[in-house]
Amino acid sequence: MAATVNKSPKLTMATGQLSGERLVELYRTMVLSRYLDERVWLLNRQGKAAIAASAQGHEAAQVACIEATDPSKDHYLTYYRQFTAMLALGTEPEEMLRSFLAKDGELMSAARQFPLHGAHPRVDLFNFSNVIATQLPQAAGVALADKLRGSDAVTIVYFGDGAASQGDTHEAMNFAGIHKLPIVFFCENNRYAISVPLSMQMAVDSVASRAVGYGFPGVQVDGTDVVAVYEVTRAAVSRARAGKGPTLIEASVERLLPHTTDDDHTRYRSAEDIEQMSRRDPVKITSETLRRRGLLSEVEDEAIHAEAKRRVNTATDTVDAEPYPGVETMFDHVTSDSARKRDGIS
Amino acid sequence: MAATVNKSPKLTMATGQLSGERLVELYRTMVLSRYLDERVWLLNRQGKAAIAASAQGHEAAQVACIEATDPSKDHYLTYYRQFTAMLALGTEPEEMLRSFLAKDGELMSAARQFPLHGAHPRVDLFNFSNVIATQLPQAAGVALADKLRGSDAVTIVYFGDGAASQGDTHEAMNFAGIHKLPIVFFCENNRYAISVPLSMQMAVDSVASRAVGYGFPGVQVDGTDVVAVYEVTRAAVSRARAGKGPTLIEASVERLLPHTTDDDHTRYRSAEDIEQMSRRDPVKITSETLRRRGLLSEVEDEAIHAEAKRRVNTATDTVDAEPYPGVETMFDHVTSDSARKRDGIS
Amino acid sequence: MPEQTVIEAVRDTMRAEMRRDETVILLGEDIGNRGGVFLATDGFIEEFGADRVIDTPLAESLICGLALGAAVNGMRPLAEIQFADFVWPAINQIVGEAARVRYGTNGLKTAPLTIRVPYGGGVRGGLYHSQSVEVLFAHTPGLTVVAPATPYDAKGLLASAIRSDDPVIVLEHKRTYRLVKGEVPAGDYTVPIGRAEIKRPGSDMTIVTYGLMLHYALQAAEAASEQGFDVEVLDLRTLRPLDSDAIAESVSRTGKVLIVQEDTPAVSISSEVAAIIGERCFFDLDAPITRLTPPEIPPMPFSPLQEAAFMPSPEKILAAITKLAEL
Amino acid sequence: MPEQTVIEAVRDTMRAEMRRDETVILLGEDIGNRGGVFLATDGFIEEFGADRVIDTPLAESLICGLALGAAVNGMRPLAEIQFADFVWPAINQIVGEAARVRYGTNGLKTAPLTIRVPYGGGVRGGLYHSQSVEVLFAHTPGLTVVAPATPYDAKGLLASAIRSDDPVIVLEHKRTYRLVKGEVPAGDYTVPIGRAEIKRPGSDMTIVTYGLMLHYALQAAEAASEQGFDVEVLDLRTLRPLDSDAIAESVSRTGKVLIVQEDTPAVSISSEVAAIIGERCFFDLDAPITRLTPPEIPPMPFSPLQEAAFMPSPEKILAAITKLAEL
Ligand SMILES: Cc1ncc(C[n+]2csc(CCOP(=O)(O)OP(=O)(O)O)c2C)c(N)n1
Ligand SMILES: Cc1ncc(C[n+]2csc(CCOP(=O)(O)OP(=O)(O)O)c2C)c(N)n1
Ligand SMILES: [Mg+2]
Ligand SMILES: [Mg+2]
Repeated sequence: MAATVNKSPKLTMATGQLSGERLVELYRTMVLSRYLDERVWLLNRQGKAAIAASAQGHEAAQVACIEATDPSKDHYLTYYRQFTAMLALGTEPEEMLRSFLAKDGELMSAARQFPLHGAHPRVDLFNFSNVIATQLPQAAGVALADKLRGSDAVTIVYFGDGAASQGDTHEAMNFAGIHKLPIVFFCENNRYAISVPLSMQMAVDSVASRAVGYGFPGVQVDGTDVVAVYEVTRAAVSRARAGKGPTLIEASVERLLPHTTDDDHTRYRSAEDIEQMSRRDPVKITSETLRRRGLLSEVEDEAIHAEAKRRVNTATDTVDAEPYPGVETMFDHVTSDSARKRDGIS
Repeated sequence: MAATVNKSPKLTMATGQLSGERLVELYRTMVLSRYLDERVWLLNRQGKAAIAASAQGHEAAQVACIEATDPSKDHYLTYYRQFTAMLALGTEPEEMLRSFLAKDGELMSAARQFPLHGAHPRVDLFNFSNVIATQLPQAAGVALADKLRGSDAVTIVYFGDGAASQGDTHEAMNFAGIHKLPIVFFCENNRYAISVPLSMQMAVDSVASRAVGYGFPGVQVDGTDVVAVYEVTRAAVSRARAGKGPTLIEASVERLLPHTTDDDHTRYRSAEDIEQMSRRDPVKITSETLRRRGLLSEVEDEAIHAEAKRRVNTATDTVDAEPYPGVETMFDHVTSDSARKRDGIS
Repeated sequence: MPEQTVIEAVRDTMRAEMRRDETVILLGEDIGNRGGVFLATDGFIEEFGADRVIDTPLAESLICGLALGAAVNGMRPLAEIQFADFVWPAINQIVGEAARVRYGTNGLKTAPLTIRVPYGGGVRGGLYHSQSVEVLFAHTPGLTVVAPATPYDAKGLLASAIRSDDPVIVLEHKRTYRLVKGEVPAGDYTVPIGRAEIKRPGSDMTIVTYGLMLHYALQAAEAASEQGFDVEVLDLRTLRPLDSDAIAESVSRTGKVLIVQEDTPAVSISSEVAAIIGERCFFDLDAPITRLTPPEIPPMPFSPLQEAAFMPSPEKILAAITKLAEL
Repeated sequence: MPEQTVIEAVRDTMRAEMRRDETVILLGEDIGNRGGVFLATDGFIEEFGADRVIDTPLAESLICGLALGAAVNGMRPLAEIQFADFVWPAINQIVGEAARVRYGTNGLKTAPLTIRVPYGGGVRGGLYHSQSVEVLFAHTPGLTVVAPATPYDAKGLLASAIRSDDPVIVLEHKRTYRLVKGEVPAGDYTVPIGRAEIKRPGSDMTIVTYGLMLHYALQAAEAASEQGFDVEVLDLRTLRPLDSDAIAESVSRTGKVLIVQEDTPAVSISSEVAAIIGERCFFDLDAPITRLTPPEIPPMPFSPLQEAAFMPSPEKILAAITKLAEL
């Protein structure tokens, strides 16, 4: 099979198969994500959220990718930066905050794990660990199971440019290629792995070029362009659902904030670099494009912002007041046999 | 940098930079290798050699590769199938047999390890373990050290088509590309990893195609063609020595025997497949070509065979009579601090 | 009852479980047409097809990651690591990931996968085909680790492992595969995970052991009985969770213990057994806790005399019994 | 003498060793312009250049494999694993390869590399930024494992590690980095590998511990002294090889032992310490061997109350002291 690296054909925004209404909906999620994300950062500064990784700059890529999938059956293996994807899949702001504040009733792991790690109770989204790239072989296994049982579900696995260097990434793509698995490898390339720039991560400037060695297509796409990302993902998902095998999508995005709340990117990014990447803010770009295309008025845009702000405030008030999980449940679910708990002296 | 996969331009034998004399010398080593290899297999069947992996079918690729390097300074990270390379680097038949028979004075590991594992005392050749692909990151480290100290030594690292699937292989090539390390990745692709055929190992038909994703050249070459292998290796070694970075060479060879003495390849190779691969015996091919080109007479060829047989017989007699290592030395070299031995009750 | 070798019991059990439950799929290197390097899956690809008997690429992290992914998506994968020595690349997927899926999702996901790991020495395997790899697995909360030593236990524990909703590591000693024969009921049964078994009752001292060493211990105990020492032999069978009740009961009763293992001693199963005894049997012990293990060198030299010197043997165990009896 | 935190001692020691020996090179993620996530290499790339302070791709097996390759080719690489939780992908290169280079080549090659591994919990790190990873390393012949708890030992043991001709794992407890201050001589010194140290002498019982727990044990011992119990605190400092003489000497003298560790108990350092005591101190023990550890759950929950319940604390240690004193 010919494997090619294509620059995404459309880098300008066109409505394509997405209705104007859906586009505005996606934008609404992006704005909500942005406000909530900012709030989480603030809660960290207030000492309430122990750590956070932000999706600021990745919002367009994430909403567009989810939009091209079918949450009723598809599988999502995320990593820590899938903040916007979580919202796009219907996670409530309260649920998100509970995760960051490690409060009782936390959605994905009962607050045993870092925010947004664990498994989602309503869609098949999971993120078992902080350990970079482990999700890729797992995703291949998920897709293999679907293939064996003849399901037409598709597995979407997310990872960063840094994750592309791990052996697990190679092993997973190689296997997916051999077995033509129904899987989409979705790389959010923000050109940094914490402080390590892409040029120190790989000698090529495209993660997608790796697909050549695995016998399936690799596509680069502008990750600030909702429609472009939607289109390449839709094509990849259809391909996978039709049994034609994997696609590697590389969405070029910006990491607008430092790596996490523990990081200070001025230590390693030049002022110029920071200035330049700020111009690729997908929320702004999407707003401008929607307005330019007459899909969104200034008033509507303001209403979207106001609504997002309101939801974030309400959620903050609710969750801030909630208790932490007590200690009695910490022994649950170590193994299926609860008798296998062995109490320490603690 | 443009990374290309080239089919080796010359698949027919031409003397190129190799003198006729050297060609005959390489052939002499191949013949010696073949006889010794057969002998080892026999010694296994006699219960004297616990296990052996054969280089039969890989001889041309191995002698030609070594010929293109400088044993006085280059580094060789081998795997278990580098039988011919060992001879090409001056290892004596007695030393080889001592390794297979695990006799006292064994060259590379004092018979602690499987045959031909450990380190060579006279050239910088080593093979620390049986664990597939671990040598690739190590080789990158060796090459990194040379680069940092400004040495012009080149590192040659050998691996099979199966090894190409390991994460370590990816990680090593990626790093070598980023740092333009003086290294040659030499893949002996015999289309099988024990019983697993290439089509189950990768979705592409060329390991060399992977180089595209690492930013350096990948070259396929007919591994039964001494001159062709010599030429691509010489080019890769010069490139590395000149500081221009890595090359991935993929030599197409045949594994004429089962994987090891423990294997029976009729379980998984068709009679047709076995018949076809036998026609690519590099010893026969080289002999025919040398004769056709007038570089070798029938009498000379017979003398080479007779001499090889004689050396192998002498070596067998010598080593067969030697003792196994005693137990007193088994505690040596666990760490640098010999006081850290802790005796068990044994 | 029919007699089988360990490898026959393993093969029959896998076949039976695959017939019983079609979500059981096999993943590993050379398990297809080759039938596995130990022929554990001989004939499987013919019966179950290449969909359920998957020859993977040469990549152990992949094998275990795939198994984990398939497990959380409705399958019961049974992975084979060709030799225990090659399990290290997969540690991240096993210890870091699979072990914590249930805990880290508060039970939203489970990982019912089994990993068969042929291990152990005395087979002229040298440094990279002889290793014992139990330590880290036995340490890790969330994992289950079994190490059957007899054909009967191999069948019963493998069936329990495959049917378990947790990730289970099955350590099969390579040397027992063809060496050890025993009676194996033809019908379906399981051996419970987490239960040690007294393989030979005795009153003068307890040998705690597992794997190949069980057989050497039984031989030594037999020889000791001729010298008048009545040695109990406790087979751990499961290494996580250890059956500390059985250990404490036996050692408290006999008053003396010799822990025998093939693995090197520092921070090992023998250490934990000793700790359990030190915590629970203190007032009943008549002698120091003793261990018989190989020396602290990398397991294990390829050359034959050194390999023999490395491995515990019935003779070495007998000598240790005699010494302990006199304390 | 100047006071320093642990992280300052680590940083100064690395800098001094790099100035002293130009074959010392650093490999790790974010160690360059970022200066390391804990700022252990803050300012290094400016002083030593990108040739000696190498920001690697995100690949731990690579990092350790590179370090090993450079080590056998004349360098003394000092690798950083960003968090211990991410060392699992590198196990094959460390435990499978580096540990056996000297043995497997009969001394023809040596692997003088050091791997710094920030580990441990109590930092709201959850399941993947809190782990203790010592068990497998401490089990493996050929490796050396140190776990300094004070700035003084951090400097002395790191210098010993870098200068050692063997692969050394340096376990630095993240929580001690900024929490623990102590006097550190400005000049060159080393702390010998393989020697435990009595950090507080006492006569009624011995606490054997290491890492962050040393400080909690010292606090508990202080509090216990007010209740009239004179507790000795032995800091293991090196986890492989364990200083069994020091353990046996102290426990034989005091007659009682409490082993305290942050890692979960099964098959752990505490197990081996217990085994050593059970073998060597039997006739001098006045009470069962006791251990204080977290429970057998995956280390460790992110939520604050559960994390606190998981970790041993000075209060829990004091309670265990009181209980043991009354036995
Ligand atoms: C195996 C492993 N090594 C190191 C880390 C520490 N770490 C966390 S995120 C990160 C960078 C990841 O970069 P990338 O994959 O590009 O994702 P991004 O954060 O840029 O979205 C690193 C090194 C980790 N989590 N896992
Ligand atoms: C990590 C690892 N997994 C599995 C094995 C068992 N094994 C030994 S050789 C081999 C096949 C290697 O095939 P390839 O790399 O093509 O080399 P070839 O033997 O064909 O030259 C396998 C699976 C191993 N040695 N190491
Ligand atoms: Mg990134
Ligand atoms: Mg091959």
